[in-house]
Formats: sequence, C-alpha cells, structure tokens
Amino acid sequence: MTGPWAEALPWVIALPLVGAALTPAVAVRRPRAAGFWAWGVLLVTAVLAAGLVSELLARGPFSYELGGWPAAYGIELRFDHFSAWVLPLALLFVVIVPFSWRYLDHVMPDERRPPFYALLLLNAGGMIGFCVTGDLFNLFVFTEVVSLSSYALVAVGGRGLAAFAALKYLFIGAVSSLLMLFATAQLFVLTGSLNMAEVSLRLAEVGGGTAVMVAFAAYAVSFMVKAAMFPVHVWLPDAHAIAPSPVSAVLSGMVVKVGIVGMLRVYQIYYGAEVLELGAFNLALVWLGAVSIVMGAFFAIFQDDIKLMLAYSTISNIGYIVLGLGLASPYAVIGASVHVFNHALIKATLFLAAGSIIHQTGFRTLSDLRGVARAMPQTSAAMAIGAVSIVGLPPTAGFVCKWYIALGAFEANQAPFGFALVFGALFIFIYYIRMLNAFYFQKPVHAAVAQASETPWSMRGPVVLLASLCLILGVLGGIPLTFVEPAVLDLLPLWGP
Amino acid sequence: MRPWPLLLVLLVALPLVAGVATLPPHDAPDAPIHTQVGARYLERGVAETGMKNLVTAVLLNYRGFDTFIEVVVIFTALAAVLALPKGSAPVPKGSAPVPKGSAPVPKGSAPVPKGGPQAPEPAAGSAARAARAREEERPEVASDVPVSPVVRFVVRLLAPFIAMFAVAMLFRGHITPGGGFQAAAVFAAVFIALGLALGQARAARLVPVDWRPWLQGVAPLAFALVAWIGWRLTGAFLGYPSDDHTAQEAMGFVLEVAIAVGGGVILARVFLEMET
Amino acid sequence: MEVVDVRPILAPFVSFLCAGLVFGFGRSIFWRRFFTFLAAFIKVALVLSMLPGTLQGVVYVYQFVEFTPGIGIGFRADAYGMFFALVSSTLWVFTTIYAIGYMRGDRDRVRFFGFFALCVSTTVGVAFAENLLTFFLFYETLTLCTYPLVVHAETPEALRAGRIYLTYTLIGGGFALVGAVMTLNAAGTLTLAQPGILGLESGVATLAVIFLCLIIGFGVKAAIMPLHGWLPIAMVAPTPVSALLHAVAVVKVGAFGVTRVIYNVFGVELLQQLGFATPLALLAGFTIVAASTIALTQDHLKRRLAYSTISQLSYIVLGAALLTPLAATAAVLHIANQAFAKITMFFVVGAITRTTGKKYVSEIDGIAARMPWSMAAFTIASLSFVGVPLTAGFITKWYLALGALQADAWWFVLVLIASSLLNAGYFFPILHRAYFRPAKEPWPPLEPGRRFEMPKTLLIPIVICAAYVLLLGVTAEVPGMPFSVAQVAVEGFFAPPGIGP
Amino acid sequence: MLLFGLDLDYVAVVMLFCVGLYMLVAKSNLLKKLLGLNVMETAVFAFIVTAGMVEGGDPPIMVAGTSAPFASPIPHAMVLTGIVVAVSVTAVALALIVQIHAHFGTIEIDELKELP
Repeated sequence: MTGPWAEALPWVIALPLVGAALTPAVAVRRPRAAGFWAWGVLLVTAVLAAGLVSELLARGPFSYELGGWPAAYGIELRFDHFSAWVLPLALLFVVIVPFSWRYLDHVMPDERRPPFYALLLLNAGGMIGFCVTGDLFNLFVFTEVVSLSSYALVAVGGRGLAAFAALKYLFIGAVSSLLMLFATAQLFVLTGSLNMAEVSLRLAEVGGGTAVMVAFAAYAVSFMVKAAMFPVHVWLPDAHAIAPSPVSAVLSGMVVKVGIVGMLRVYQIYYGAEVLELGAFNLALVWLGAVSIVMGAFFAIFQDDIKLMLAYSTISNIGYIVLGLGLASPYAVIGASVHVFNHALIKATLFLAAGSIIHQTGFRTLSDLRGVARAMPQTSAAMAIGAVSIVGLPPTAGFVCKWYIALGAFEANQAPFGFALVFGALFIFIYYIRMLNAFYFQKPVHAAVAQASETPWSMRGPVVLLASLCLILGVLGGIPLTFVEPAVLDLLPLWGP
Repeated sequence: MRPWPLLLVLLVALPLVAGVATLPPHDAPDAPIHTQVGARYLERGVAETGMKNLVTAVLLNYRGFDTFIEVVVIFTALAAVLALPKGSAPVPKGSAPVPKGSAPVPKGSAPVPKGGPQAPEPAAGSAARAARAREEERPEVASDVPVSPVVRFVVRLLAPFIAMFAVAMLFRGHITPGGGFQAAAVFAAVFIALGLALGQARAARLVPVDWRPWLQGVAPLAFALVAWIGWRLTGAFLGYPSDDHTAQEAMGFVLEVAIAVGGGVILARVFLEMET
Repeated sequence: MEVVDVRPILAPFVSFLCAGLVFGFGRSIFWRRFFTFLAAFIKVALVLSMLPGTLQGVVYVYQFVEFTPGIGIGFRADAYGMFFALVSSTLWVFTTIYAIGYMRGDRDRVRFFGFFALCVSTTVGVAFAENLLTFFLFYETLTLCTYPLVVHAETPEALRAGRIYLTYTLIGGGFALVGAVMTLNAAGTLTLAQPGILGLESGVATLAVIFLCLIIGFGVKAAIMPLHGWLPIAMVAPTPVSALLHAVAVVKVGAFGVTRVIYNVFGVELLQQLGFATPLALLAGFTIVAASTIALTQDHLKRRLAYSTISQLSYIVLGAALLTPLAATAAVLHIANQAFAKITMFFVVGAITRTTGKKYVSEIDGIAARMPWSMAAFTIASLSFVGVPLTAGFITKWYLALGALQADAWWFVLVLIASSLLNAGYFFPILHRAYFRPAKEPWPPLEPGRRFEMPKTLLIPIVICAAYVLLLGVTAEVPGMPFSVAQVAVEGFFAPPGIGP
Repeated sequence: MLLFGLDLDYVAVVMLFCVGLYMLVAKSNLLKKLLGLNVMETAVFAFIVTAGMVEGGDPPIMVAGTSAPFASPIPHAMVLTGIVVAVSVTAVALALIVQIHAHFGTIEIDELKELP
C-alpha cells in the first residue's frame, strides 16, 4: 500500500551522499562551484523529502525493504511520523548553504571548499538516514557519518584551538558511539536480530533482565552525549562556538537532535516490548532536563562571546526537550518533539545572524559589538527575534513548545517542573537582554562596528527568511503538530505511568 | 596519579559486567544469534545470493546498504582530512595569546585582529592546479630521517608481491576470507610503505592527480550505480536479481573492485595529506 | 448573538501593518505620519463601526488559526472588549498627534513610532482576545514592544528602568502562563466568552493557585501593591510613552486582565462561593490609600502622577473584586475615565517639560499665566480624580460606592472618601502653585508667531481629552456613550452561566 | 568458559574496554588517548565476534571442507563495518592531532592547558 513517492525513500539518503562523493570531481576546475552544487543537491533532496512527507500524510507510515529482502533479513527503511523531521532538516540545509557561499570568504581559501561542502552534504545525508532507518546497526553507521563529518566541520575554520575543540568532541563522541554499538550488539545477542521492529517483538518474548536494562542505559548515555545533556555537555560549547557560523547552525540546530531522535527510536523499541519499567528513568530525565536548563543558562550568563553564549543556550534548550520527553504526558512529548524542529529553526536564525555580524565587523564579543544594530538593522532585528524566540516568549516559535511542555507538566501532575520550565526560561532572557541592550541601546566602541555595512543578499536573505519563520510559526503553531501528534499518540499508550 | 579516572572506569565497568553476565552463553548453537536471522543466512544464503562466502553475502547483498554507508564513512574521513587547514603556522610557547575561536578577518575598514594564525591562506586559483603544484614541490624524501638502503631495497622488492596478495584477496574473496576492504587495506599498506621508503612524491605518482577526485569517490558511486541497476532490474534499491547468478556475481564484483580501489585511494590520500 | 466578522482581527492587524510600514518606509517623515494617521483613523473607524451592533447585543467573532488542538487564536468583540478597544484606539489618535509634536527633532523616531503602533496593535488584540491563550500572546507581546519605548533615551538610567520593567512584567507573564496552563488543565477550555469556565470540582487548592497565578500575572501590569515597583521607575521614558503606558496600554491591559479573570475565567458565582475576591478587594483598597499617600510626598511631577496611577488602577480592581453589578459598572467605566483624565495630565506635564524644562512640582509656581490652556485642562483632570460631580471621576466613585453598599462592604466607602481627600491633597497643591503663587523667575516668552502657549500638535490633544473628561461626566446616561457599552458588558458578566452575553 | 556464573570471555572484553577507557581519560598524551580509544573499539569488536562464535564452528564459507556448525556471518559483517568506521575516526583524529602539534608544538594536554 505505497504510492509512487515511497520509491524515493532510499534515494533521499543516497542523493546527498552520492552528491558528496561527486563534489570534489564537480568542482575540480572551479572550487566555488562546490557551493552551488551542494545547494542543488540539497534542493532536490528537499523535494524528495517533501514527496515522502506527502506520502506519509496521505497513507501513513510506510517501509522500504532494501534489496527486496523481507524486513528482518535485509535492512528496512521506515518512514514514520518522527521521520518527517527530514523535511525541515533538508529545508534548513537549503537555507544555510547559500549563507555559507559568501561567509566562507573569511574562513577558508577556495581550494578547500569542495571537501567542506562534501562534508555538509554527508552530514545532511547522514542525518536523513538516521531518521529513516529501521535497523539498529544501520543507525550506528549513520551516526558515524554524522559524527565524523561534524568533528571535521568544527575544525575547518581555525587552526589550533579549533582542532583541539574538534578533538575533544571526537573523543567524547567516539566513546558515545562505542556505547551505542555495544548496546546494539547486546540487543543483537539477546534477540538475534537488528531490525528495530523485530528486536522489539523478540524483546517482548525474551523478557526483561539486567542485560536489557544495561543496553537501554548504554543507549541512553550515548544519546545524551550526542544531545549534550548537562553532565556530558562539556564538548559542546567550544565546538559549536569555534566552528564557522553556518556549521554552528547545523551542529547546534540539527546534529544534537540526533541524540533526541535516537532516544525516541529506543523508546519505540522498549515501549513496544514493554519489558522495562521506565518510570524512574523518566524521572531522571526530567531532573536532568531541568538541571540542563538552569546550568546552560547559568554558564551562558557569564559569556561575552556571542557564539559561546548561543552554544550554551543549546544545552538549555536540549534540557527543555529532554524534560518534555521525561514528563511522558502527551502534551509534554508533543512539545518536546515540536521543539526539536523549532529550536533548529531558532538556533539557525541566531547563529546565522551572529555569523553575519562577525563576518561584517570582525568582532565577536558583546563589549566590542555595542551599537551594531544601527549599522546592520535587518540582521540585528533577526537576532532580536531569535533571542525572544529562544526564551519562549510569544509571539514566536519558541513559545509554542514552552506552552506545550508547561501544559504537559501540569497534565502529568509535575507542577514544580512546570514552574521551573516557565521561570527557567526567563532566567535565560537575562543574557539575551544584555545582548539586545548592547546591540541596540549602547554607543559603538569601534569604528568598524559603527561603519559596518549590511551583509550581501546571499547572507541576509537566509537570515531574514529564518527570522520571519520564527515569527510565523509562533502564530501558526499548529503546523508541526500535524506530524508530531500522530507519532506521539502512537507511542504514548505504551508509555510509562 | 589522579583517582578520578579509575573511579570513572569502575563506574563504567560494573554495569557493563552486569550487562554481559546475563547474556545467553555465546558458544551455544541455540543462542538467539544463531537461531534467528543468522540461521536463514546459513540455510539459504548461497542459493539466494550466489556467494559462497556468507560474510560477503551479508556484506554486499543482505546488508549491502550498511556497506554503502560504510564506504561513505571512509569517504567522510578523507573529506574531513582534506577540509582541514593545511600547512603549519606554529605558535611558539608564550607568544601572544591566540584569540578564542576562529576570529574572522574583517572586511573593509575593520581592524585586523591580532590572531595572525587564524588568517586565511591566499586563495590559490584552481584546486587541481594547486594540488599539482604542491606535489611538485614535495621533496623526494619527506622524512628527515634518512631511510636505510636495506629498507628501501626490501620494500621495493616486496611491494609487487604484497600488491599481488591484495589482488588475490580481492578476487578470491567470495570463497575465502577476504574481499574488497581487506584488499584496500593491503593496497594502502603497500602505498604507505613505498611512500616512506622512496619518498612521498614517487608514491604520489601512483595515484594521478587528475584521477583523484573520481577515484576517491568511486566506492560510493559504484554502490549508487549498482543500487540503481538493481532498482531497475528488481524494483528494489540495491536488489540483486535472485535467479541470475551471472548478474549477481557481476554486481558483486563491481562493488568489490570499487571498494578496493576507492578504499585504497582514500587511505593513501589520507596518508599523503598528513604532512606536518 | 454571535456574528462571524473579520473586523475584530482587522482592528489589531491595521496597526500591526502600520508598524511594518513605519519600520520599512519610516525614514521619510511624510510617510511615517501618513501611515500612522491612516492606521489610527482606520482603526477607530473599524471599532466604531462595530459599536451599534455591540449596543444591540451582537458579538463579533473571528477564529484565526488553531494553535493547539481545540484552542485557536481567536478574536471576539464583546461589549467589554469593545469598550476597551474604543478607549485605546481613540487615545491612540490623540497620543499620536501629541507624540509627533513632542518627539519633533528627537532621534530614532522610526523605532519609536513603529513600536508605538505595535503597542496599540497588541492592546486591541488583548481587548478582542477570545481566549486566555490569545490574551496571553498579546499580553506578552505588549511587554516586549514597550521595552524599546521605555529605554528610548538609551541612558544608563533608562536601561536600568527597562531592566526593572522587564523583570517585573516577564515574571508576571510567567505566572500568567502558568495560570493559563493550569486553567486549561482544570477547565479543558480557555474561552473568555462565558461568565466563568472553572468549577468547584477542580478543588479549592488548585483554584487558589490558579487565582493567585493569574492575579499576580495580570496584577503586575495593573500595579497592585506590592507589584507596582516598575511603574514609577519606568517614568524615564518619553512622556507620550508614559502616557501610553500609564493611561492606556500597559496598565489598562493589566486591569483588563484582572477583570477578565474575575468575571470570565472564575465567574461571579464561583468566586462568591470561594471568597477569593475579598482579599483582593482589601489589597486593592490598601493600594488605593497607600499609593495616594506616597504620591503626597513626591516632588517629581511624573512620579506623582505615577503613584496616582497606581492608586487609580486599584479602583478598577476593587470594582471588579466587589462582585456586584454596580461595582463592576464602575470598574469598567473607570478604564475610560481614568484613561482620559490621566492622559490629559501626562500630556500637560510633558508640555510643561517641553516648553519650560521644568519637571518638579516645586518649580512650576505661577505657570498658569504662561500656559493657561494646559493648566485648565489639568484642573479638569484633577477635579475628575477627586470625584467632583460633572466630571468623569464622579461617575466612577458614585457607582463604586453603590456597589460597595450593594456588597455590604460599607468600609470601602470610607476608602473612597479617604482616597478622594488624598487625591485632593496631592493635586490641589499643584493647582495652587500654578495659579496662585507668583513665578520665581519670568517664564520664557512665547515663540514669535505663535498664538498659543505651545505647538498645536501638543495642545489639541490636551484640550480634546480634557473636554472629553467633562463630556463623560455630564452625558453619562446618553445612549451610545461609554456608559451604555459598560452596561452591556456588565450584563454579560452577571448573566447566568451557559448563556453568553 | 564460565566462572561463578560469569562468562569469562565477555568479562575479558569488558576489561579490555575499561583499559581503553582508562587510557582515554587518564593519559595526557593525545596519541595515547587515541590509542585508548582504539583499544575500546577493539574490545567492542571482540565482543561482537565472540558472540557470533559457536562451539567448534567453522567460518561461514560454504565451500568443500567446511561443515556445520558455522559461526554466524552477521557479526563478521558488523565488525568489518565497525573496523572501517574505527579507521576513519582514527584518521580524522590523527589529522587533528597533527594540526594541534603543528600549531602548539605539543600534544600533551597538560602542556596545552598551560598555553595562554
């Protein structure tokens, strides 16, 4: 029962990956062409993703059996409602890549552009694959594509410190990947299968046990590291702050979400099998989420570097998502899932706007950037909208998730966390208001800042577009719900107490 | 010695031991790992895939998509190495502080931050030309330690045989342990040995500059091609026509060769790029 | 009777569009004024065009988009919302005229007028909000839009004031959000179309928390003591902003919110059972007296007005909390009465500062000779606050007193009397100095070629607003005047549950 | 082999994993850390291969001379993929270490931290 678009499912993964393999060859004469090539490939990918989503909306979740092998014997691709995330993901890439065309001028020489864009394409393809695969080992391999390209993308912009931040990211990321592989192997040993649905069924037969629990814990820790939850977030701030801004937007907005999507997949397996009582684990998630919110905000307050500030706020926002997942009530999980997308959008806005400002002025600290809004009004306005949005104030996209998760907290009778969520967000606003004050209401201290010009349109267009989307989705908050609600309602009947 | 690493290790070790302790015993033939999917592969693998080496059958056919992504991973490693800044710009200890982050070069009238090392290299025309220029400037022997004539002689003597071994692994892979990846590793080993013994420039000539952009991506491209052919023939991405053993073998062969060549080239290039 | 009509959403949208156009093309003075006035008049026309229907009991509704399942961003022009929208859209016209004169030559006028328009947009949005979520969306947006106005001067003092303002209002907003969320959990709906949506079955403790959260949330902007700290400090803003903040937009939105909570979220019946309104009434009574007392000690003109505002706002809260129809009428009416009188005063004070540079009560000896029109207007406004008959303020106090007696709470009448005396105590010295003290030094002469004491753009709004204060006091019972709208609104509050107004 | 109910092969794998982890967290030299990571990877691969083994099993190659029981082919394919991934990670890590060395002149964390 699949329509014509279902055939596109493997190609939506293969296209960016093959595009990446071709990038050096395509750009051999004109390295700058790599950027246009990558954009074209992502555009087609986005069209395919849109087709898949339309298929999903028309007929519900569907599978693709690679090589024609029945699900458990080959690799199964599964496009369910959570997979719909690939469409916004591809679209965000389509917006971010044009921004990087001119932005890279000050980051790297032309000859390194082809591998850079190849890495971006690999990153996109890896994430798309991660979202649609229905096979545990395949999930691991895609994780590695994403991680490996992310490590490298962190380091492309600078030398010593960038390489160091990337290496730190690599070590921690590699250990987390290993934990994931270990957990996969354990489940394989227990069930004899790697297909998620099959594993879930077989786990129900095998029943619980320490090994099942340890596998779950290994997955959880692994994905928490990927998502940069509070105690294991140490790799994130340096890596995200030091990377070139388009890369920061990708990493902060989307790559950390690999951890969240992964967690959702593991939930699907375990809840489907009903072998573990996850109430205690959910409670731990709620606490970790709350602590992440506060600690992320707390660290961010002391930052002067705008990108470092944004990087810390990612930790806070992941805290929201995890808090929502842990609360395990329908509204909370819906809010968390919606925030996966909204945060990507907001963070992309913020990082691209910050990148524009850095690109035009050459400064990156608040104290240097005073008064920049007069010189760059549109970019600063985008930054302001992003800042308001990330704090979750209406009428912006950030509010939607805060509303849902708060609703979920009270629905789950966890009122203290509802309060913590609402007021924790205000705590975060302290540092954004500092930023906005500096940009708008203080006198410039550098001539370069006062005389900076607006960015070229290839950079301003994406920023303005993303900022407008932040506002529009604040009002039309119901749109992401179309995809998220069925997925959550599928998942939740199996959910803990 | 600081105590916290040990504590961390203990903290990790206990749950892991607890986890593995409750797994089904691994040697038993009735363990799930042998009775589920694995059993079908052993029973019907040869008939379904036409490959006697079932590891290869799993690798290229049943779970061919994994292998596709796997060659993408190794291509990612090359792209990563290529994308990193080249050349050295050492900072002597105790010199001016390096600005945090990749401080960009401002445009126009903006003052240039002090972070000299962060400044970009001048854009060097076409990538290919630049790469070739770099190859030509490369000294005959990259290492500053002179290589002993004995080593050189032995390497030159053995290199063809090792390469032959790699080719054998590639072509006998369907019936003996071996296959594309193993061949790629051995190819790369020959290359690195030659590079160390004879100088990188001579080794680099083995992989012509003009071919590199295509050769390094040949494995993912071959997978995409085979996947497309399979899609046309059987209606499934990366599907092998189950009744046509010739087609199965041809497709598998293309993939193995592409993996060996692509993997070898990538590993060799990673080695070439790792100059200090 | 409910009628689907696009006007309730069009009214806030007009000034929203205007803000966009001002930001886009505002560098040209002509276009900036053109768009602002055009939008202001269109908005007044839109609101007025709905008035006849409202008086006949028609309610215009428009559902915009669904935000969360079952709860959309909806607009609903019931009588109370119409009343508030009328006040704010009318005053926007006057404040705009005044602001053009006041801000002449100031910098960053694009930003100023853009956010000004946004503030009005959100205020009307609050007025027409169909449910608590829509209400909250506009309520918070208002907070953000006023911030650039508060810190307009960009001095460290202004930034500090802005920070305090944001701290108060955003924390308040947080409470309001929690309250709204808990209401949705308890009632399953957030609509403001009914006289009360919560019921006793939710449990008294939950209801108490909801009441507390919502009252704190909206009470911050209504400046109920002890949540008033931001208001006097925010006085550093330019005078048109103070006028807008203190007379129309911000504080009234808070008071409006409190009224909505009492009458449309909880409902009279439930609150009478629960008895939550009594402490609120006591707090409001305390605020009325205490703020007036503080106002006595203030020498800075705008600060004295600010404390007066705090005191006057609690009339609205008190009126709402007494839970009787007559007191509710007073509360609704006072939104308009206080707005026109207080905006007159702010306009005058701004004009004094603009013309003579004086900011303190002690500095304005004999100013009536220099600025007769302004001081006449100020006198009318003062009389209104004291509650002299034939002014708008008298109507409020009369109905409030009747309402208090209706509620058997005669001691509030004492509060009202004390408040009137205190009002006289801090306004009459100003008049005394202005009219009867000789000037300490000669006032600066009229600019050549000018017939009146100040530019017409400043004077016209002052005169019209003062005239309106008198008009409201004299013609209260005339159909079509605010009083009749207020009566329709109050009928809605006290309608039996289940039947919309 | 079982001891006190513990499968010693698996326990050895966990111990190897811990040795690698210790190297990764305790060593100051970046190269040694990388080696530690590789040891950890090897441990996990060993775990997978061990799990796929069967008592007296032959390699799963269906040619003359082999007979049942066969080892499971899937773990071998997994490990092969894993090794390639590990090689790739190692390559990237080495490239980064080379850069760090070129830039700072050292690859000791202790010394890197003292740099301004």
